[in-house]
Amino acid sequence: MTNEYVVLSAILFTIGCVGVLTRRNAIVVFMCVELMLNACNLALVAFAKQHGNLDGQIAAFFVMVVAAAEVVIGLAIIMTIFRTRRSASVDDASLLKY
Amino acid sequence: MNEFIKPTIEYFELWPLLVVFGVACLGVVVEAFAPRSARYLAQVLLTAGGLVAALVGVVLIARDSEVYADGAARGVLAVGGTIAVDGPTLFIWGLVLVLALGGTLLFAERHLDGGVSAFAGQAAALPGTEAEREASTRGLDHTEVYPLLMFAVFGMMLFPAANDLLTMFVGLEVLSLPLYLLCGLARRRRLLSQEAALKYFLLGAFSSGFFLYGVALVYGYAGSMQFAAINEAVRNDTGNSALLLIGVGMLAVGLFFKVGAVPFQAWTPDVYQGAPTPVTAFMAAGTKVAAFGAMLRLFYVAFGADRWSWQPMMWIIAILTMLLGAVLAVTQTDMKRMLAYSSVAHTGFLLTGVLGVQQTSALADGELTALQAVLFYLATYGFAVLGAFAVVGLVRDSGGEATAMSRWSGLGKESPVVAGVFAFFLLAMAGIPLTSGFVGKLAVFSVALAAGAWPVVIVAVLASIIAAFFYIRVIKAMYFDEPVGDGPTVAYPSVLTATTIALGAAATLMLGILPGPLLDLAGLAGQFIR
Amino acid sequence: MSDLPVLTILIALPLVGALVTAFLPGATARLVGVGVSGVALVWAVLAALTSYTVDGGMQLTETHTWIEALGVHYALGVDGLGLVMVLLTTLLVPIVLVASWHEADAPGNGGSRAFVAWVLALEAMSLAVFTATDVFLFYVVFEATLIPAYFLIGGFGREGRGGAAVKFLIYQLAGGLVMLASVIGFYVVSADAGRPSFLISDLAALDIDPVTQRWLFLGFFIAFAIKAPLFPVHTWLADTTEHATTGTSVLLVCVLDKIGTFGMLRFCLGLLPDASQWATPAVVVLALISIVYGALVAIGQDDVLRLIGLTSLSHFGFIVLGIFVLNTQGGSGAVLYMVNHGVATAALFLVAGYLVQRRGTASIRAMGGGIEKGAPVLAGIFLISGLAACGLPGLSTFVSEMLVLIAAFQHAWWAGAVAVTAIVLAAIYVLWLYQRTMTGPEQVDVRDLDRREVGTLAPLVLALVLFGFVPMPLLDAINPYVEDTLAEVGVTDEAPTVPAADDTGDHATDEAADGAASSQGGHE
Amino acid sequence: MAFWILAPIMVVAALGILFVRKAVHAALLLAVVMISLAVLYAVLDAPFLFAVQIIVYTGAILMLFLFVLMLVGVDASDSVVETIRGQRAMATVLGLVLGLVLVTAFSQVALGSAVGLDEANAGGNIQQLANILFSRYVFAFEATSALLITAAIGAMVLAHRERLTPKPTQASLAAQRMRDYAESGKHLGPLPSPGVYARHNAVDTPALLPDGTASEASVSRVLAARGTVRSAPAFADDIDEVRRQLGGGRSDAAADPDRMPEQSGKAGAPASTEEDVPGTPGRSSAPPLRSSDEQRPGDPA
Repeated sequence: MTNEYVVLSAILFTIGCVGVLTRRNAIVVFMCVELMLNACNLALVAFAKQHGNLDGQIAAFFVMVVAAAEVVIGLAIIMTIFRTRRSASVDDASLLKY
Repeated sequence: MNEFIKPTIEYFELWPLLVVFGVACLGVVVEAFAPRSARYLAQVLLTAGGLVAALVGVVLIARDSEVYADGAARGVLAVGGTIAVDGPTLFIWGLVLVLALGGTLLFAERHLDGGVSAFAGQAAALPGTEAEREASTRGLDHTEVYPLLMFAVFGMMLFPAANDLLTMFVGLEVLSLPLYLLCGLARRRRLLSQEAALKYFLLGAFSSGFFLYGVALVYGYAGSMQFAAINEAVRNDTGNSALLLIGVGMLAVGLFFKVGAVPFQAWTPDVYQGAPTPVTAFMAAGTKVAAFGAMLRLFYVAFGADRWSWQPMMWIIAILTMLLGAVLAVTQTDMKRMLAYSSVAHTGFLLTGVLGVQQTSALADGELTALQAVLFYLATYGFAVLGAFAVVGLVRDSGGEATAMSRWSGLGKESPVVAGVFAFFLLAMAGIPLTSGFVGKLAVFSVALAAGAWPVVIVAVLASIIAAFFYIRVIKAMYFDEPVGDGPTVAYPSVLTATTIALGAAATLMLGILPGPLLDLAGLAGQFIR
Repeated sequence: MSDLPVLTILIALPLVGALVTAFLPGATARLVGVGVSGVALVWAVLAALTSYTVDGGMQLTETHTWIEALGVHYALGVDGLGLVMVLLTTLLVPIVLVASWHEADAPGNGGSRAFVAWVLALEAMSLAVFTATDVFLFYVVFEATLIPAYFLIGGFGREGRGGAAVKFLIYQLAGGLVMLASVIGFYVVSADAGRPSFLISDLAALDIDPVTQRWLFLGFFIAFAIKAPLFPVHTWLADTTEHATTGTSVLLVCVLDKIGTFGMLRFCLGLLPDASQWATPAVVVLALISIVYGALVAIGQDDVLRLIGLTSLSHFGFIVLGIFVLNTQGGSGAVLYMVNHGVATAALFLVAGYLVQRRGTASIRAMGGGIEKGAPVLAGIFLISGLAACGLPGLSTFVSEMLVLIAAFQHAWWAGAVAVTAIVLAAIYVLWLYQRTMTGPEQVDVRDLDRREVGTLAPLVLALVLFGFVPMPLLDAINPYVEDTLAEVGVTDEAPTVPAADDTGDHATDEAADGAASSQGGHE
Repeated sequence: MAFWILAPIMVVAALGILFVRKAVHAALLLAVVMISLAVLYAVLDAPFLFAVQIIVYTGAILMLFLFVLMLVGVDASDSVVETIRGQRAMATVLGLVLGLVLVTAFSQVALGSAVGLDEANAGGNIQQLANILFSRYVFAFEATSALLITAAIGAMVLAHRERLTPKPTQASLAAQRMRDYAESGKHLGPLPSPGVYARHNAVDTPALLPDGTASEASVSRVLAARGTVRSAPAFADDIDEVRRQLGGGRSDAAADPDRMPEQSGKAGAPASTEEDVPGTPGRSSAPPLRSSDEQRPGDPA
């Protein structure tokens, strides 16, 4: 039964991944990253049950802490950009080109 | 069942980590309570002192390190086996600390821009507003950058020392988050800088997602986060190699992002260009060292037994990285972007060393090991790139740093010393003999060739030729071209930047002429312990 | 002189000179430069006369561990080949410095101080190249020569030199990096054999399997073919000689490019004998193409400096041909050719340089001719060095060219036949050049050579004539080396007639004892 | 089975994130995924994570997202314009390939029967987690504090603006007003409120001064800049009369079709072309009445 969970996590991870690559709004992109992290957590928790040790759950817990810190920083950066440009689109931020 | 066992913490071996972390926290306290006027000096002294103290610690630990197990390695596993303080770790710690010391000096430089540092006076003030101007005229300064630098150094030390996947992940994040912030704090060209921070952040978070999924899959495969247990599982081949393969691939993606390997190099030029130059210098050197240290440990310790399945992947990535980095660097017109692409090419060269791992029994007596070669290359590249970016910070025009390559024409006439030093760094990166870059290149190429990766070595040679072209082009512009307009001006730095540049140049020269001691040191570091 | 590090001192002299002159004012720098290079010349000659014996093998050796982890040694030594190249280098540098006395101070140029410093640095590096007996050391100094050369080309000379310098450096670096792969290959091969080392003596003792040998050979050969320009990779040469000052050109063509043919002898033949034999047909063809193509293109040139550069392409073809026909005449002829070409081309470049200075243009058409009457000394030396370039009997180049041609005919009749045509072509380009620049109806008022200029040319012309009649001293030094090397390759000569038949019979070195025995039988 | 109910919901919600235009909707869909995940954690014997998922992830992190979205503007919808041609398609294809590989690989993996966490959780899930957290992973746990401090510093640096000048007090403000009045004659008292003496007292209706002219100070400058200020005369039918009584004055203001009041706000008042006037500058016939025009910078009148 772990298989199903892992497959579900794979699907969620892929969706998050595609979202990061296709969406333009930085906040939505970031949400998709969070979706990926959540997918990882699901896999970790499922594997924890599979193997009968709690390392996976601990890892998932750490991920949540890390995600919290990451969100604060990420949103702070996005807000800064938004305040200067009035736009949260990834593309509008394109002074840097080849 | 499981009773709580009080963990033993090896305070002596962890001293460098603890000192760096402690100083970072102390820096935050200083930021909160010290009056503004005292902060700059306090932070700089605190940071530099902390780094030196940690460095002393590294040396002491290295002197006392015990031979581990069968004698091929030395060091101890600390805190319940989550941190390995072994030879390679100590080497990388030392390197990161020295580079960070150089970075600190660059951070503290206030002579170049009329008495203020390269960081924004007030990051929260909108660019181009009255508030920004006011912050600027008052000579405000974000001294928070020093604690952030220390946190990043802490991450850079934890990342390669981690002996399980979870600690490694935490290390990765600790190293990344402060850098995301530092990238967005440039004083000049703030939009560019903020944009760099955003890109770096989004792509970094994306890549850590991949890393994490890899962690989950490998955990699913091995049932443990510990490298030793994973290695055991790989050796015994518990089946389900799909989990392992995909897991390794995902972990690799995460690491490749951090080191800027193709196809995950896209952030490098943008971030290198947009970030404040001191940050770029520190980041380019430090991140690469830390991430390659972690990559070596992960692939050699955890997946060493499964070499045959990841080496081909590494071959392809290395080849693509070298070629793309070199080719794109040729097309650049901005100095920082050019150096960024060149760093991509160097990532490829480093990967060439990484994939050169062989069984210990296959090595001749006294032959270079892949670990030794990569560690040495990291040292050579770290110093060269630190110095090169430090020089980039010196060449200015009215709008701040003049990073457009055309503005560098005729620099040889304006300031022969600066041009000469920069040319020297470029030659080192091109791998000309009598510079450190040459010995580094020779080392990584020879381990790759010894491991039978001759196609990679041939491509590496080709890429070196292409790379030589753009380095030489810059040297030609500096020495033989006429200046455009009124030409570039060189801002004369304080002793801080000068020290960093001198450090970089001296290391580059010494490692080029007498690489023996450092190579021996890298060899003495021995193998990883599990 | 037994304990004295003769060669280290020889290298250190110009190196220290370079460092010192870099901080001196221009006029003093010139004097110091000439002094230092003169001392180096004297030192080299003394060393050759007192410490060197002509019985083959490496002499004056010094070996110190340099980088233990890589098995790298600081190892120097000279054999016959190295010795003549060292002498040639030390001879040419003071001449070049004197010849370029005021040139570097001309507006737009980098100044005498830089010029002298770079020239001395180049001399030091070149001497190190010719005396290195460790592949790593050789590679390091081989690449290190490029830096002074780059700045000499880019900093001094005519319009467009920056581009020429970049082209030069890219070509050379490309070659160098290809060679790096082979150098690393040697490391790996020696490591596989038990102990990593870069010493030539260690490497020569290795038994390398043929396929690996071929790869290693390719790496070295490509680098050396670029260095001593061979047909498809020669294009940098003419551009460089066209834009650089003639002093630089002399150093480049007469000293630096010799590293290419030197390397072919030392590394391709010396270390990779099987692969050299395997590659012989292809290399001979390339050499023949270079000989004819270089001469033909030279005929069509309008720029006199470019023309001389292209004649060198032809001459290097001869040298490579001599090396790769793999017999003793060829070998001796090639080494002798290296020396003679160095002297003859140096003279030609310098006199052409003086001519260009006087007329303010390098274009043959723009010069218009008629210099002969106004400046007879100039014209005379021009003629002599030109004729030396096309191998007139009585001049030293004749001996070497004959040796190579005989060897070529021995190797294959068609090779000889093609090579012979070059004599005709050479006569055409030299005489036609002379006719267009020197003869002619109108009398052009030019200053004849002054004493300084004659002083720079006299030793060269003297050497040309002297060695034309008495090539023995050179051949005595060269022959033992050539025989050793060919013994290493395992070639036995069918025709034992060596012009300098003074074979002492005692030239078997330790590592080649068995191979030498068989070849000796062939010689006598 | 909770899994089979929740899995489709989660996938659909996740797919929704890819396709909805508005960021807020994406956030809400993400909340659905996260809460479902929390339930799955509970199913997977991870009660602690169940709680943390709800409290930290859904409660804190997602709220932070929403908070920022509110700041940025809820209406902000995503553009669908591609800047790199074919990037969207490429990404989709790559994603499909990745998903396909992962799904097929993982569905084939034979993991065997799960060991289960009954043994590991003996003595309570939370206690056992704490056991591991504070023994083996204690250093990593401490290291996360570096992350949190970094986050706090980051938020401070990027968002907190230090006050460079002392905060003005009531007294200093009053003194400043007096000074301004003395120096430049700036009006001392409060501004007139809108709509006074006009027929409406909506904020977009300027007050009429006793002479019938509009007081520009009575309407918010933002409205004027947006051009949604109503024309005063339309609400003052008797203005002509007043003028006549005052003697002289022109009567064409109200009759001029261009001067008809415009309905530019939300109310359904008749339209005026007050805002069109800058296009026809020559026709301004009643300068004193063009209250909103005069507030426009660069007006030729």
